[in-house]
Amino acid sequence: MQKGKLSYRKAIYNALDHVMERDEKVVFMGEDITEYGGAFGVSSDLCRKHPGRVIATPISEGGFTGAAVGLSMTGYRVIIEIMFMDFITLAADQIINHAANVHYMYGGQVKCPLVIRTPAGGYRGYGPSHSKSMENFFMSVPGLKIVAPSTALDAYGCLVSAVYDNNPVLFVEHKLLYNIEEDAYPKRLEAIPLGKARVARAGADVTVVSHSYGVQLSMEAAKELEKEGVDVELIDIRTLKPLDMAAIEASVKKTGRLVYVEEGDTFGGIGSEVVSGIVERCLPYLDGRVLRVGKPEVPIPASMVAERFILPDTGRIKEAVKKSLSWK
Amino acid sequence: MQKGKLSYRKAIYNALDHVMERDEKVVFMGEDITEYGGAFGVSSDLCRKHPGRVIATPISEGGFTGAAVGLSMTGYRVIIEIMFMDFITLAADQIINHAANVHYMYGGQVKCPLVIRTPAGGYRGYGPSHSKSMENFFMSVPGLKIVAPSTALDAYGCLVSAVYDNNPVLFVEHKLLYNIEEDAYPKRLEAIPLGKARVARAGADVTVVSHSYGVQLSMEAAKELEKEGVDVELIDIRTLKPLDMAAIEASVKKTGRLVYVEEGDTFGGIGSEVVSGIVERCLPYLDGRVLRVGKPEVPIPASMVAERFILPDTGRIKEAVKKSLSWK
Amino acid sequence: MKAQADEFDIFSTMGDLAGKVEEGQGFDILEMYKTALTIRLFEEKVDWLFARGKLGGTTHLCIGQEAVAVGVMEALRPDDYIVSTHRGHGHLIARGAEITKIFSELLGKREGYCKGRGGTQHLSVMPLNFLGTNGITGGGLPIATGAGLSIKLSGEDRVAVCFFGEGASNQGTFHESLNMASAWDLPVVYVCENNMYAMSTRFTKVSRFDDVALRAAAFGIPSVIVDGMDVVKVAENARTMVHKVREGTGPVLIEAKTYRFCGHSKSDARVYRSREQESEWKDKDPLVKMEATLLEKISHGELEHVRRSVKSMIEDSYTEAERGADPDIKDAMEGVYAEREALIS
Amino acid sequence: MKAQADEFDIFSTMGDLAGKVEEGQGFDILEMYKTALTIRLFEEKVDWLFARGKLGGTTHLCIGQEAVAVGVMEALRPDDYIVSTHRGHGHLIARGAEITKIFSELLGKREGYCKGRGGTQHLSVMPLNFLGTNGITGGGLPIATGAGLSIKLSGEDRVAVCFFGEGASNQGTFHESLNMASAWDLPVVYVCENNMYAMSTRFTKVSRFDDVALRAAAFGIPSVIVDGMDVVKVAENARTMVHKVREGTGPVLIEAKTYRFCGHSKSDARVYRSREQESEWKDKDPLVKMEATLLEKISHGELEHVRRSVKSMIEDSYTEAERGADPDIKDAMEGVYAEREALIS
Ligand SMILES: Cc1ncc(C[n+]2csc(CCOP(=O)(O)OP(=O)(O)O)c2C)c(N)n1
Ligand SMILES: Cc1ncc(C[n+]2csc(CCOP(=O)(O)OP(=O)(O)O)c2C)c(N)n1
Ligand SMILES: [Mg+2]
Ligand SMILES: [Mg+2]
Repeated sequence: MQKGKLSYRKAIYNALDHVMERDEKVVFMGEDITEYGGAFGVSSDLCRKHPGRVIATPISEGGFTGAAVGLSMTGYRVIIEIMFMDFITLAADQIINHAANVHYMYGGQVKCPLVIRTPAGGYRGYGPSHSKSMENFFMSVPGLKIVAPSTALDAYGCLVSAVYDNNPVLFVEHKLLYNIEEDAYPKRLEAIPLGKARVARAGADVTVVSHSYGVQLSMEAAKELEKEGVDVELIDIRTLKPLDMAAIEASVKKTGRLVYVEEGDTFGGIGSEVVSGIVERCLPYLDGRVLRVGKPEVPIPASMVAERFILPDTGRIKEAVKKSLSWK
Repeated sequence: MQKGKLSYRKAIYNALDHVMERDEKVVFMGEDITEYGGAFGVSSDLCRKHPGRVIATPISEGGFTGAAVGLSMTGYRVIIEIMFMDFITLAADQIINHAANVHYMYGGQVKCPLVIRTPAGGYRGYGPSHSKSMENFFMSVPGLKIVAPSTALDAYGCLVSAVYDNNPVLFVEHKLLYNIEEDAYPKRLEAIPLGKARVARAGADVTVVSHSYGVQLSMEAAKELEKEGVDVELIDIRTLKPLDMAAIEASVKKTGRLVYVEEGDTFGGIGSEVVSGIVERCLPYLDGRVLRVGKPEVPIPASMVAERFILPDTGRIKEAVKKSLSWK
Repeated sequence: MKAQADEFDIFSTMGDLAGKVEEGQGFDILEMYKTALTIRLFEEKVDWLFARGKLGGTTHLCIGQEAVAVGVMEALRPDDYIVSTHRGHGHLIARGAEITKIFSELLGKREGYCKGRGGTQHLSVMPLNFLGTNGITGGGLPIATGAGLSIKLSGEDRVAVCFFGEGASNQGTFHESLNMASAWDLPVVYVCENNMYAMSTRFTKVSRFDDVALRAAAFGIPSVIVDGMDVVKVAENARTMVHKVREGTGPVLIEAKTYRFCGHSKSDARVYRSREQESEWKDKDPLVKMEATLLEKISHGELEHVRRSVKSMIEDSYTEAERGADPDIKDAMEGVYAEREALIS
Repeated sequence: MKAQADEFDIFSTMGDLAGKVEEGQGFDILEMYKTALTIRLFEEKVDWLFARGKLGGTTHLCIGQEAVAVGVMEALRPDDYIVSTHRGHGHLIARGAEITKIFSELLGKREGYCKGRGGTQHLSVMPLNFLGTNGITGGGLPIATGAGLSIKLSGEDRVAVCFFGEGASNQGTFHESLNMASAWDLPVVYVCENNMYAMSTRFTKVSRFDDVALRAAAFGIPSVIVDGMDVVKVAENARTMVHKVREGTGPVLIEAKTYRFCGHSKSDARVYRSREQESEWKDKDPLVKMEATLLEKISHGELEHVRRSVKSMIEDSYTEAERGADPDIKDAMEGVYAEREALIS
């Protein structure tokens, strides 16, 4: 048994270690993931534990993602790391036109079990090319799954499931989550099925839905709102694609109000999809405004002062929740 | 004066010819755009009319898009052609991390007047890598504009405006539009400001909003619906980013109902944004369901029979419009 | 510009090749001819079908380039992987795919290899380890490289063969793939079908040299340029190269100089090249060359018989394919995601 | 593996260079030293600031690599374009950017060159034709190539200089850029700062050769490998190469062998390289070399005076930058889109 607390970083490490231990066919590829320890130190000593299967690549995001597709089409389960999510643009062809398509377009002859792990998000002053949350860019890719857990337990459970899924899965890790910890070290780490939301906090007044670091922010906001007499139900959607609309629907039917919180752009964001889906499903149940909290249409500036004006915070979440309580 | 009718293809050609004629600083780059005449024959003889400024590139979408960024940062207005929209994935980094960012992130020191022209869309049996409508993938890119006109006049007018815009503009042309024609050859071709929707058909019962080829389909559906006693107001949104929500809002306040029609995925589509925006702005005015018509989450198969099950048609538009008339 | 041999001595790395394996020997020219002819007549039929509007989408025929597909496949084992291009019918046929099922796929029928979903540019035949044709120019290069990595990780002596055009060698994926393959000594045989044009674009207009093989030198990848119109030369060189790769010394590149007799795709007036150039190349027709060789051994009558039987096989296959079923809505909508195989903890 | 000169005779294309322009002459070592020292002390200050949590984000220091920036800039005219990397402070300073405004930018202040929006990795100084540092490895290569195309289309005799690391040469953009530049004879000077590591990744672990220059040969691009720790050698070769490019014969590549004395970025324990290797390279400190040369002409006291004045300039600049204003919400939110200049019809 492990000692101490389980951090998000450690949970991902444990999941990687577990699946590689369990299955010789699991391979992990990415830039600087061997002795350097990978982005934000997540891969640590994995290369020593699983020699030959932790592969440091050249700086060729398109090339190694494409190679991972070929590798997974020929019998391996591949995990790749894209060092910052912003760089995923360089592998967009391999993900969108290849990985996500091969199973369907080749008539079911092949599978592409490929997990694309990547740290996303801002608040750290990294500037426009190192701070984006781009999960919404991939919502319209048929054949792809998207997961963005917000807790260490979910990170572990969803990553194990992602690796054993037979489809490409985009696995988004927010940089600010790596250091968060579970209160106690869990007795047992378990796989969590993809596509199932989690009620992070039960409540009666407003349904707040979010993913990734947005859940942490929303939880803080919910705690503060409690003091002001507003009882938030917080849903951690965890998997963005497929999206557990049933869970959101059930909650909204109870509270009559909906706020989606995300770090990426509001315009064209995950919230747009959730709001539209809810409006299609249960417009008559709505008892207040449905609102979206996200980033305005501005690149993320390097200045941390400027960045704070752009990215969501608890203040803006609280404001939206209060607004959703009325029709005005 | 020209004789005959003005096709969409010819309108784009005319716009290109016009801006290149007018301004020595306009350059056009892309694969096979010289004597071959470019994708779907649009560029025709432009290379002979503007020698040296119509540049046939190697098959290097990322490279020539990046070069176009460098060219536009140093004083040129650049138009590039991406032969099929699906290939834009290869230039995603150059568009998202560079073209769209440079003006803001460099503090206003540079401009990037770059038009990315690209044919999109299916119904032609080209299969998964040559049929996508991907405009929704770019909705969350701050600094980028997106235009997808549906008529020859708009194609001309919006393209001229796009070239003279000082920002990168993604200009989407649906393959099935190239052969559509204006009824008569217009006396005068005029620039059309980006960001303004057009009421394609005035009506009282349901607001249908669409762009690109979806407008043509919706118009057909509207004509058929008229016979069934349903009076559709059809809004051609033309510019997707920035989005003319005011025009949609005005119409929905009148009709109380909204249907968005697009060829790309419904899930995470333009319709999601429009529906969410309307719900935020005028939920109390809604008098029926708001619905989205688009593609299900399936890659576009090559089989034209199968493709027809996947892509929107007038039947599905009519169905949605009728559904929107009631709350059930 | 032509690279001077003394300027860039790229083929010197061939020096350490273990000499040709079974030089000029062991080729069944008649079999190769039958395959090449099947490709030719298949492509002509496809052309005919397009002209009559019987096929949707587009297509890229490899008429004139048959010797490359046939010669390379000659050198392969059934367990080797193949990654193809948009111009892949020849590769499929040479690999042994069923004509009927290829037609079915082009016709968008349920019975096609990919249930009609892939069509000409997305056609995979996994029982033949044929990982697929590819609609993205240069898209197959990293995939083949990954297949090479797969072989290497499994410690097998298979090879992965990657076809690509000279136009595709301008994509960044070419560079990234060759670099990975050479850095990691992957068993990949890169086969460039250099037909001088990418659509309308003459290679030398968008790159400084005529030869793609030159580009392999930057990665220390041994390469060879072969006459792609001569099936025996292709086959000999392919054997040598494949043999070398199978021994585990890393990737190689074969550049086959060839020519497509037809246009790029269904609509192409070929304004970018001269009729003289075309006829010069047609004089090098690989099938004519094979026929000449064969006629030293068999009679005109026997040859004619071969032609007739291939022809009727193509026609029969098409007729059968045409009788197939169109996909229904379930065929179209299902199968986007693969199922999980077992529960894990 | 090291490419053998006889195996890949890549530098033979240098033969047609017009000889060195003003060999070893006309360099003001004292000026170059002042610039190099400014870079060094600036970077040390930045390091210090990071250690104290005074700066957000991350940073990539070029300590050890100063001679490359200084030597290359020596060869340029004010109207030449420059495209830089994530490790760009040295390029900026050598180009003549104001220290205060660079500090302001790093501090995220309104007075920064980019109003604090860009920070270290997105720092452009258009009045100096400095098109920007770049947070995307390999991202600058096509942009510089486009600047080269711009010069060519305008018929000017400017050049575009593109800095990039050996790690970036594994990106597809490198291949695509060099190909376009060579096919179109663009006036681009590609300058590879080969410090052997990309983050923790030794170049030879992810590519077969030590030298990036080899890769230029595939495109017929003349290249030269220079000792990047010797500012005079860099400057001489840069002059020669820039001169050649200005004459319109197409792109060139300069590979400067260098070493970063510090870690990759603010948090890097440098486990991937030995302290011995580090101290070997530190013995080649370009500043120490320049000091030795200078001491043949000036006294220790004079040198010390130079050091003190640069040091105090850096401190003063920082103090001034720190006094600058933080952006307000308007600064953060506005300016995403550029305005139209005039109405058109
Ligand atoms: C990424 C991408 N860009 C452009 C195209 C359009 N296209 C299809 S084939 C082709 C030419 C390919 O040339 P080459 O690689 O030489 O193969 P060939 O057609 O000569 O066999 C082009 C440009 C494409 N399919 N994918
Ligand atoms: C597309 C992309 N991939 C990865 C990174 C992360 N990264 C930043 S610098 C760097 C190493 C670059 O190495 P090199 O080009 O040799 O330059 P050096 O740092 O040695 O100066 C990496 C991998 C990035 N910024 N962009
Ligand atoms: Mg070709
Ligand atoms: Mg380096």
